[in-house]
Amino acid sequence: MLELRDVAVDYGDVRALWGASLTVEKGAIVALVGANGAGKSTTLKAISRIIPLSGGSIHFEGEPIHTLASHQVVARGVVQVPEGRRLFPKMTVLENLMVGSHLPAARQKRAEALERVYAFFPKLKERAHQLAGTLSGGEQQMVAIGRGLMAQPKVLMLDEPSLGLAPIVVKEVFAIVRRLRDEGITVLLVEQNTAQSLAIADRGYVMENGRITLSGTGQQLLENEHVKKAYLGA
Amino acid sequence: MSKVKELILPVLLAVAVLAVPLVIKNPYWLNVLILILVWTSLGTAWNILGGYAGQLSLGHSAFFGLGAYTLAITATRFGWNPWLGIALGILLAVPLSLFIGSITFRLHGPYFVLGTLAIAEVLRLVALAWRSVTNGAVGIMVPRLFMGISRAPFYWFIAAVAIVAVGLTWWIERNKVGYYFTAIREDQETAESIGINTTGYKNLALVISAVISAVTGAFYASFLSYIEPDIVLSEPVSLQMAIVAIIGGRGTVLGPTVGATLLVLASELFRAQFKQAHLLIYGLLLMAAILFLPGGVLGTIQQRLKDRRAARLAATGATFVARKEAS
Amino acid sequence: MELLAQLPQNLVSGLLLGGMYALIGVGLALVFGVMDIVNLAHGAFLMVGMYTTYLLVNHLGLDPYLGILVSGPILFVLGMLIQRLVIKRIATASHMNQILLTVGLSMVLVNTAQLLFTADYRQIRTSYAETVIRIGSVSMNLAYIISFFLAVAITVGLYLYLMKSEFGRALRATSQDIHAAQLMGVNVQNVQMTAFGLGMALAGAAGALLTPVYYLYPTVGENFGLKAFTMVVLGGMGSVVGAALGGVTLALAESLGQIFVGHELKDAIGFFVFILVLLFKPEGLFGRARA
Amino acid sequence: GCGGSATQSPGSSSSSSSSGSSGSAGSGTSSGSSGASNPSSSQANLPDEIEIGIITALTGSEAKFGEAHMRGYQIALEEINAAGGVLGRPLKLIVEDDASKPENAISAAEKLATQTKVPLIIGSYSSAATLPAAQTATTYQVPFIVPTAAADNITEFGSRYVFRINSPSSEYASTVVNFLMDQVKPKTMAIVYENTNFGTSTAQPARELAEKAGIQVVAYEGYAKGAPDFKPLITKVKAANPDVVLYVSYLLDATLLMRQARELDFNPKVYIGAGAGFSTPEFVREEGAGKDAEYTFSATLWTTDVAWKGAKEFAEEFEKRYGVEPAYHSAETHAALYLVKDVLERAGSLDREAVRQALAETDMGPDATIFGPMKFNEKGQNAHPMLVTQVQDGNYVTVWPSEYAAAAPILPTPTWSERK
Amino acid sequence: MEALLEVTNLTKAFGGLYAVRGVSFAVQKGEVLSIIGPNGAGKTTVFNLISGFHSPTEGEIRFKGEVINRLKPHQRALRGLGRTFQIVKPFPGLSILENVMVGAFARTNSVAQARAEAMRILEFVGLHGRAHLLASTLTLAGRKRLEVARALATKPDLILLDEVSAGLNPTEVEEMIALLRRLADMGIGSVAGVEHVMQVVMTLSDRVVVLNHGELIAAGTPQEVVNNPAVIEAYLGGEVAHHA
Ligand SMILES: Nc1ncnc2c1ncn2[C@@H]1O[C@H](COP(=O)(O)OP(=O)(O)OP(=O)(O)O)[C@@H](O)[C@H]1O
Ligand SMILES: Nc1ncnc2c1ncn2[C@@H]1O[C@H](COP(=O)(O)OP(=O)(O)OP(=O)(O)O)[C@@H](O)[C@H]1O
Ligand SMILES: CC(C)C[C@H](N)C(=O)O
Ligand SMILES: [Mg+2]
Ligand SMILES: [Mg+2]
Repeated sequence: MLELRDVAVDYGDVRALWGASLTVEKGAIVALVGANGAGKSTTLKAISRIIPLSGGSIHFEGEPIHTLASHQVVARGVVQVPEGRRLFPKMTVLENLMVGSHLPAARQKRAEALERVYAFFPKLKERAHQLAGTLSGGEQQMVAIGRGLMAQPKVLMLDEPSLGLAPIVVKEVFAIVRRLRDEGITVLLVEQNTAQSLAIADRGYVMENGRITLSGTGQQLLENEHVKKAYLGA
Repeated sequence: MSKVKELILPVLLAVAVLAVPLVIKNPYWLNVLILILVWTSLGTAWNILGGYAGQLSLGHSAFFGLGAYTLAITATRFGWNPWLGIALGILLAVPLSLFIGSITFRLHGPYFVLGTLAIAEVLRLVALAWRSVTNGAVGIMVPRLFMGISRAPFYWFIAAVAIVAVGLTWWIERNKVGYYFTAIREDQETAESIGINTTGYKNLALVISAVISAVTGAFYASFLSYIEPDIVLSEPVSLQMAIVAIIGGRGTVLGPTVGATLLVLASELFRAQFKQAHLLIYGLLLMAAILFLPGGVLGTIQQRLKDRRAARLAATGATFVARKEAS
Repeated sequence: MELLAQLPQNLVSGLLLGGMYALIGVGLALVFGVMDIVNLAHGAFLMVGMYTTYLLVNHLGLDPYLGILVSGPILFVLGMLIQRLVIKRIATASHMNQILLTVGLSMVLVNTAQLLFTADYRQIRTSYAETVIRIGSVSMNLAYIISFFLAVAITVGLYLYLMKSEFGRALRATSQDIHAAQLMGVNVQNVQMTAFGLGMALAGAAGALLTPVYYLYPTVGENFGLKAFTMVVLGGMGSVVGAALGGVTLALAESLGQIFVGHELKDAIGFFVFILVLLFKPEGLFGRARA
Repeated sequence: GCGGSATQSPGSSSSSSSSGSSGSAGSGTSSGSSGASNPSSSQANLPDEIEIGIITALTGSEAKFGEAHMRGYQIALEEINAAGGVLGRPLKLIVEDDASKPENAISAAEKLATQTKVPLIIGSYSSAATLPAAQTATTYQVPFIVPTAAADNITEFGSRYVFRINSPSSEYASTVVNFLMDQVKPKTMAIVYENTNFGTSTAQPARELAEKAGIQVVAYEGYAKGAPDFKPLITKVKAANPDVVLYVSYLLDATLLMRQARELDFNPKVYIGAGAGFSTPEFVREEGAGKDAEYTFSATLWTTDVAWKGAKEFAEEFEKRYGVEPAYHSAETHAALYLVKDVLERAGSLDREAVRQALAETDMGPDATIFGPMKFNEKGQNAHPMLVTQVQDGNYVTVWPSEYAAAAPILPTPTWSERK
Repeated sequence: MEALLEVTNLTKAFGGLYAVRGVSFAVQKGEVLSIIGPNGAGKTTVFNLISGFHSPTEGEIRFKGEVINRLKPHQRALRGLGRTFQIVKPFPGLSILENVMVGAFARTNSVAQARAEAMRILEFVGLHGRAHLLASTLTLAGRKRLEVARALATKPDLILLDEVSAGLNPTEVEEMIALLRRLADMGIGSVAGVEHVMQVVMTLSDRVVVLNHGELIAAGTPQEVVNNPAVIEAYLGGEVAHHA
């Protein structure tokens, strides 16, 4: 459904991605793991077209999307919840969520989407009219995920969604990821929480220094010696 | 030892600058050089506060005007020796800057910029209206610091001011104060958290900056031999100070010098070359400079050098040294 | 008693002038308040709006107020062009760089106007500006009255547009985090261009309202640049209605204040209020009515 | 306009100066008084063209006046060169723009004084720029002619090199008060002035002279120029109920002040201006105050109907070229160039000291220039006779002093409601 | 022995909302205290109160025996209170070395000394290989280390660490634990970590304080706290964290 072939990305003189290839199957949870700075976020940014490619191609549902503008990618249903939340701090929680359903297609289903987000995160309903910038870290993460869901994604890319969340919320997030998959939404998950993310993933990719170095089912990777040593802190 | 060595080049440069009138006798060019030095001093003053400490003021005409008016008023109303007037201007710059600081340092970002602009504008309007002291728009004829036809003494005076200002910046950059100024520029909260008295250091930067501006203002008044509020207290003065520093490279020792040289020469050249269109060309140049050299001339060069070094380091595979160290 | 006698006229004068100020402030509220671009060329935009109106009235014989329907779109497009070519590149630059760039832009606009139109003062005379309505001792110029109501209408319309429309929300989102807005499917290029175009169109509208009662020359905008910032800050950053109220407040402060400090220092009153508000009520006088 | 290139070469200009009518305007005294040196001997040392230094405001907020200056120069230049130039050589202008900024003016003066061999400099427009330029010229001992700048102090810093042909601000004040005492004898007066150099340095002596003459000054209000709304100010002045209102204002404010005075139905016996806006051609036209300008008086330096020889012809030529009536600024620079011609011919050389000497000895009769007689006192100030005009039927008519008057003043001013 | 830090009845209201309410605890010299709690419980607010970035609505903060309620943040830093920020805030335009040097200037006026001290600390945290790169080039893990290094450079007696291991992968978390343990061992700084990564809480803390809705709901050893039903319900959820 989503396929990256030999994607390369440069930041100025520095190459961050060296020809990454990966495939995300429809309806699957795909985990992308790797050390800090490996290039995971860069990969997601490349897919969302907020940084230019230096080489390679990205296809979604068989069509190239690496030639589109970022908003067109979202319109196709490829939605990202960025690393570090990136909320609109001077807008309320509700307004943040509304921006999530900015595109016409998502706008039509706005009311039900909002219901669903509030059901996932009841706390957000309580805080609907608080400015997002004054929320606690965890609350902000909830808004970020909720905002992504408002866009009616076919593929939801989550960049470190559990970062800074209390264990109880982390569990919730992982539960939500599973539920999303069960509802037919494809999830591309980038996580430091390697064990947990591989545990729920149908498929996993390991990224190191800008290259995909390993792939397999989540279970395979969990049992891989290299992965154990480098990422699971065994 | 190495301290002494470090000083050789700057001292030679300073001597060379001071020797210029011995070589260039043409009064027109000497006049242009004086203007360059005036703007070097002002840009450097601005740079200490704006470039290093990151407080982007558009109200420095207040200090410039204070220096100019103190000299003018004490000399014409009380018959003071102009040198005494300059000294008083320096003294007064301290309380004025602390007062302005006590108001504006509570503002952040664009509000600080606008706040400084507004205060300077209020001062200009008051100077226009307070005719019993300032003569209002009629202005004041200011006695010359140096008699005679030669511009050389003027040159030496302002060259000395500029050298002190640039030298001070050089010293600041190499010392704790400089690090502290920069830390405040980069992030005030973090700076507080590691023990930096941000208000104190911002005031320090402002006072230094104000004093240099005031001396230059006093000099300028005497050099023009005539001042009125729109000359020394107006927004264009404040703007030009910032332009000089930013085009040259803010937060660099010689940036304002480079900026002043380029801009004064450009303005002289354009005025001769483009006649009515010269301000249009100047505006275009200013826009181009900001768009294509956002860090200023020196800033961009320095950044290029740094980037190259970073690229080299990255190429050698220093992705994340830390991981290999611990555990 | 003498003061009391002046009061009604000053109140009315201030209020009517306030309508004009409001439009100037509202245009900047979009660019500075919402997009966070410290635009010192707003005065020059006003000037461009005035010359456009002048040309429409003098060469095409249009009514100055109907002319807004023509000059508005012209300035809108011009604003979009300026955004595309110039402003876009400094949207996230430091405030000082934005200031200097827009100062450069302003110099370019002003001096282009001078080359095109010479520095001559120009004026259009309309029957509106000749018509005076007197109520008791208070006199009102019809042109001011029309301007005032047009300004109110435009402000209200814009407010509703920003509040009700998807565009308004997208615009605010874009100004707060452009990458995140992109990720939510906002076409940020268009949003920013449109917003800047709107800001300039509003300056143009203000210019159209000002032309019949004032006069124009290339540097005319200088009188209004810093004032526009005052209005935006008085009203609370990012608030369009606030900026409009800020405009009225400023005009009233100037016109009432000069009873006490004289005409010469009336602008100083404005700046003084400005500083006080920044210090003690940084969220603006009118709360945080957003959009 | 005349703007394209600022150094006017005689070749290009001589072709267009077919206006023989005004060509003789300055010829009256040209060979009159005795030059210090022998013309024929120095003639050999003369360059092909005689360059004259000009400083004015081509850009900036006063660019309009720089333009008026240039137009006056241009016409005079073409006339003089068409009539054979000066000392047998064509004149050439080297124009420097100061944008009304003092530092530019200094730089320009410095450049002209040291980079060129100009025998003298004429400049500039604004007083703020003219004063330091005059001082710079003095430093380099270059004669400096002031055509327009009115601040009194320009001739008061003890320079032997500065010569001003226009009247200083204080004379606007004395002219106004003398006229009022002669014709109106008011009891009370309001003075409303812009807080610029010209505004304050005219208003201040006007107040003193008025009070000395027994007129009570019931309102004395400074204002910041360029405001869109003067009603609060006029309301205040109206409340003081003065017999006479003196406005010291430039065109823009003058226009709004009159317009809004009508709107407020403010009816003093006399509206009088101290030159500037109240004696600018645009003021009486539709794009200025138009009808609202009617009956206003003004002290002025020059009018197109003034009796000085060549003034009318100049005005005609000017209108033909530029489509507008000349302001006195253009007349001043036109006359300045004829003064230069006279001075250089008397000096017989381009030596600056000789030229200064010749300037000091100038004695040009009333018909020598379109701006009237030229004779400088020991401070270098020309005793320029000032006039008072009144707008009658949309035209400036000289009404005082009687020797120059073309009509009698209409007094008192009809109220706004009495006018149709 | 007198506590190094002692807060009593600490309370902070934002408008009507109490972010922290009546919280009291103490930290002894050389002790590692962890503050945990659900998102929005008030942990960062407690840090901001202690380090002086917010002023308390009520309550007292005593550091080394002195009441510091009215001191400015920099004054507290100079008295030996170091902190890091949850949302890392390096000086992006300065090199990594310079970032740390600025911290070191709290104790010296000499550039040479500050540089030497900074290098020593960079080595300690394992960043010395990148000393001359701009701080903005660091990834999150690097920035977290830099935060710690810069705070350490001020030679604190107590260091407040706000989520220094969030966003790190398990291996990196282990490295961070090792680093923090060395801090504790050196006895120079007592650490009060605000952590969601339970691994860190469990292995490092001497004692744990749990906040919920701004109020203290439990305190004790890590073992005691993770078995506290209130904590499980509010913070850990379901099964108890077993990876101790
Ligand atoms: N804007 C940028 N400019 C320059 N280099 C960058 C930029 N953003 C990222 N990099 C570099 O690109 C590489 C990959 O970064 P990326 O953010 O994709 O890593 P990541 O795998 O997401 O790491 P983390 O787990 O820390 O989020 C890193 O070396 C990083 O330093
Ligand atoms: N400036 C503020 N204005 C209003 N409310 C605030 C402000 N700062 C924090 N809050 C609120 O106070 C509460 C406590 O926030 P705090 O940041 O201390 O939580 P935390 O425990 O650090 O959470 P996390 O684990 O998510 O970082 C939150 O509900 C937050 O929304
Ligand atoms: C009215 C003019 C004669 C005054 C002159 N422009 C000046 O600036 O002083
Ligand atoms: Mg990442
Ligand atoms: Mg927190």
